[in-house]
Formats: sequence, structure tokens, C-alpha cells
Amino acid sequence: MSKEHKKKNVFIQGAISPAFIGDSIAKHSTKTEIGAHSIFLGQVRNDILDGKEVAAIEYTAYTEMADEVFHAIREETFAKYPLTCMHMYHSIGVVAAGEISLFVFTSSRHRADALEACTYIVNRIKAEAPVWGKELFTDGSHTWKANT
Amino acid sequence: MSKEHKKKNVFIQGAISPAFIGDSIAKHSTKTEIGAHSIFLGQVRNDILDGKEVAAIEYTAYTEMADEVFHAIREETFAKYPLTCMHMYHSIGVVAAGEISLFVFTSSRHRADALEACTYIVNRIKAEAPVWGKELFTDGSHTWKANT
Amino acid sequence: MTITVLMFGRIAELTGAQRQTLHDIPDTNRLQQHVTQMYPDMANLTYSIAVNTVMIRENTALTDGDTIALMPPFSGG
Amino acid sequence: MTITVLMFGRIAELTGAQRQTLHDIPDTNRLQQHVTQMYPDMANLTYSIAVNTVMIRENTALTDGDTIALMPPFSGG
Repeated sequence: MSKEHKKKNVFIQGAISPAFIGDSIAKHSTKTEIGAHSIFLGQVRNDILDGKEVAAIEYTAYTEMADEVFHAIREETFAKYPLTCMHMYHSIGVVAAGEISLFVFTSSRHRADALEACTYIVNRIKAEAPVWGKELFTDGSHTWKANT
Repeated sequence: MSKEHKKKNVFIQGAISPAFIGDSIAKHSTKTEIGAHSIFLGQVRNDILDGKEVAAIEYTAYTEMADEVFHAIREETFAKYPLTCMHMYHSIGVVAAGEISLFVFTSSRHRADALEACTYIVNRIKAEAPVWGKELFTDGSHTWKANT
Repeated sequence: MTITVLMFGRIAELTGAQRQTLHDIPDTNRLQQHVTQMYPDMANLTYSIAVNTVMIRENTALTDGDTIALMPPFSGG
Repeated sequence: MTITVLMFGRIAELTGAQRQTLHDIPDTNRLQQHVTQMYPDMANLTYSIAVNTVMIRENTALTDGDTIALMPPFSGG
């Protein structure tokens, strides 16, 4: 591995705010070698399951293992794609329907690298990050989310 | 075509601000059927060409034709992918290095649709939108941008 | 008959005009000949042509009131 | 020897615990048997196992101080 990227904190308590995302974008204006940014946002849906409506998702994680998984994803993505920057944030705790719980942000000189890397990262997070979503219904009951 | 989507104004005078992007994201919190957003941003690079540094790009467009092209891309993307929303913005006029000149935003229930549609739209805009970038160098001279 | 010719990017720079009104030009091939005669450097440029905002790929007859755009390769985004 | 067992999601709910300390369990197969004996509904759950944060795919010997995580299918993002 030619570069070493420090372990960063991925988990954010509660929802990820649109203003935080706007600020993250703004911070890249000094990196004038960037030509393309790709951003993925996961938003909590108010799914109806057996007639009950999802009001929020409560996320828990095995944070010790998750930190290692996110670090591996980061290193392997930088090895695979020529990126200038990459950022990943995942909510922990309760996130209401309509709020954002996942934020993946890749930047590169040319568009294909940022676009492909972003999809690659999102798919790996969904498959490998030890995180669990508990869907909280409006009636106070709950179920455990299953990723598709 | 099952849905009709009204022609929207795509062109924005000057750079697209990160705060505008944050606000656009925030507006989607009421659309609780959305599970995934994909965003592409084009940022002006300070490329060095024959020893001269790009300070800004000045965009001009054949707006009458561009409106039709953007409308066709919008309709064809909605026909091809099950999206909840899609937005496209392109700068016109001068955008400095480090600033954003293209903003494509797709939203869907499941991640694959938003991700694939966003890439599809960006590639179509680059290939089909009658827009020209004049790269303005720091020394006052210029060249005409070529898309890769 | 009268047509309006729109020029963009490098072509507008080369011709010094963004818009010209021309008369009695029956088709797009004749328009290209006319433009190249006026501005010989046009022969070295790659460009596409739209008639009334629709891209054309072969010689197209022109009628009164048509708007023809001479467009260098796009470089938006 | 002593091991720490971490439980997440549906499994933590089923067992009523997020963490348990167990003694003299030589390998992960024996751990699964023990857990299923204590909580018979575990037999109906799909889950994977990590030993010291590393996912395992077959029976793995355990040593003093190991941390074993019982993890239902991930559903982050």
C-alpha cells in the first residue's frame, strides 16, 4: 500500500444533517485537483410492514469490529481507485424516517473513479459492516431490519 | 410515458454553492418513501496546460436546445429507472477552480436505482448537452475545454 | 428565404459572431461551404450541426425561418 | 479459561444480554451448543461468528481472553 490513511471515526450519534453534508462539500473547494465528487446518502424509509409504519430506525454496531471493517474498506478502495478523498459516516442510535443514516463521499480527478468507488464502498458497507437496524413502528412495537 | 415532469430550469448563473446542495438534500426529508440518494458534483480543476494554470471556466450554452436535451434526459431517465426524484443543475458563466459547476441528484427506494441513474444522467449530460467550457488561465489567456 | 445561424464556443470566437442572418441557402451542405469560404479556418474544426435544435447527421434542406447551430464538441459538466 | 461473548441485534434481544462471560469453552462449536441449550430459539436464527473481530467460517479453538461475537445478518446503511 503506497499511502497510509489514518483510522477515522465513522459513527455519528443520531441523524446526519444536510448542513453537515453541505459543509463537507465546501471543505473540498481548496482541493483544486478534484474534478468529480460522488455522494451516496442512505435515508430512513417509513416502510409499512404488516400494516405498521416505520417511524425510525435504531442502529447499534459492534464498533470495535466496525472500525476495522471501515478501515479495510478505506484502504482497499484507495488501492483500487485513484481517489483524492473519501469519507464515510454512519449513524448510531435513533434516526427518524426522512433523516439520513449513511453518507459516503468520494472525490477524484475524473468522474468514473468517484462514481464507481462510491458504489463499491456502499455495497461493501451494506455487506460487511457489523451494524444492525431495529425498525421502530409508530405503535411502539419493532422488528429487525433485513438488508436487501 | 406514464408520468409527465415539467421542464425545469437547469442553468444557474455562476458556481453552485455547497449550501444550495445542502438545502436540496434537506428538502427531501418529507419524502419518506426515499431510501437512497445519489449525488454527482462536477468541480472545476486547476489543470496545468502547457505550463499555464486554469483559474476558472466560463460556460456558455445553446440554452434553447439544452432545455430540450435536459428535458429528454429527465423523461428518459424516469422511464428507465424507478426514481422518486431527480434534479440537474449546470452553471452558466464563470466558475472558479474549486467551485462546483454540475449537480445531479437522484433519489429512489433502493440504492441501485439512484446510483445507476445518477451515472447514466452524468454521462448523457457530458455527451449531449450543448454547453461549452472556456478555460481561463491565470495569465489572462484561454483555451477551449475538451471533455474526456 | 432567410435563416439564422448560431455559433458557439471556438466557432463564435473564430467568426467573431454568435449569430448571423443569411439568405438563400438551400441546405446545410451549402451552408458549410459558405461558412468555410468566409472563414477558411473552419475547415480545420470539428463541429456538429443542429437545425431548429435537432442534431442532423446528413445534408438537410433548409426553409425560411430555420435556425441552424454550428456547435464544436460539447464540454459541459 | 475465560471468554467474553458479545451479542447483537435480535440475539441480544433473545438472550436479554449484550455481553456474557463464560468459562471452559474450548471452541466455537461448543459455544454454539452451549448457547442453544440456554436459549433454544437460537436454533432458528441465522448468525455469523467473529473471534476477536475476525469473522470465522469453521470451528475455531478458543483461548483465554478471547472475545466472541454472535452476529445476526448485518442491516446497516
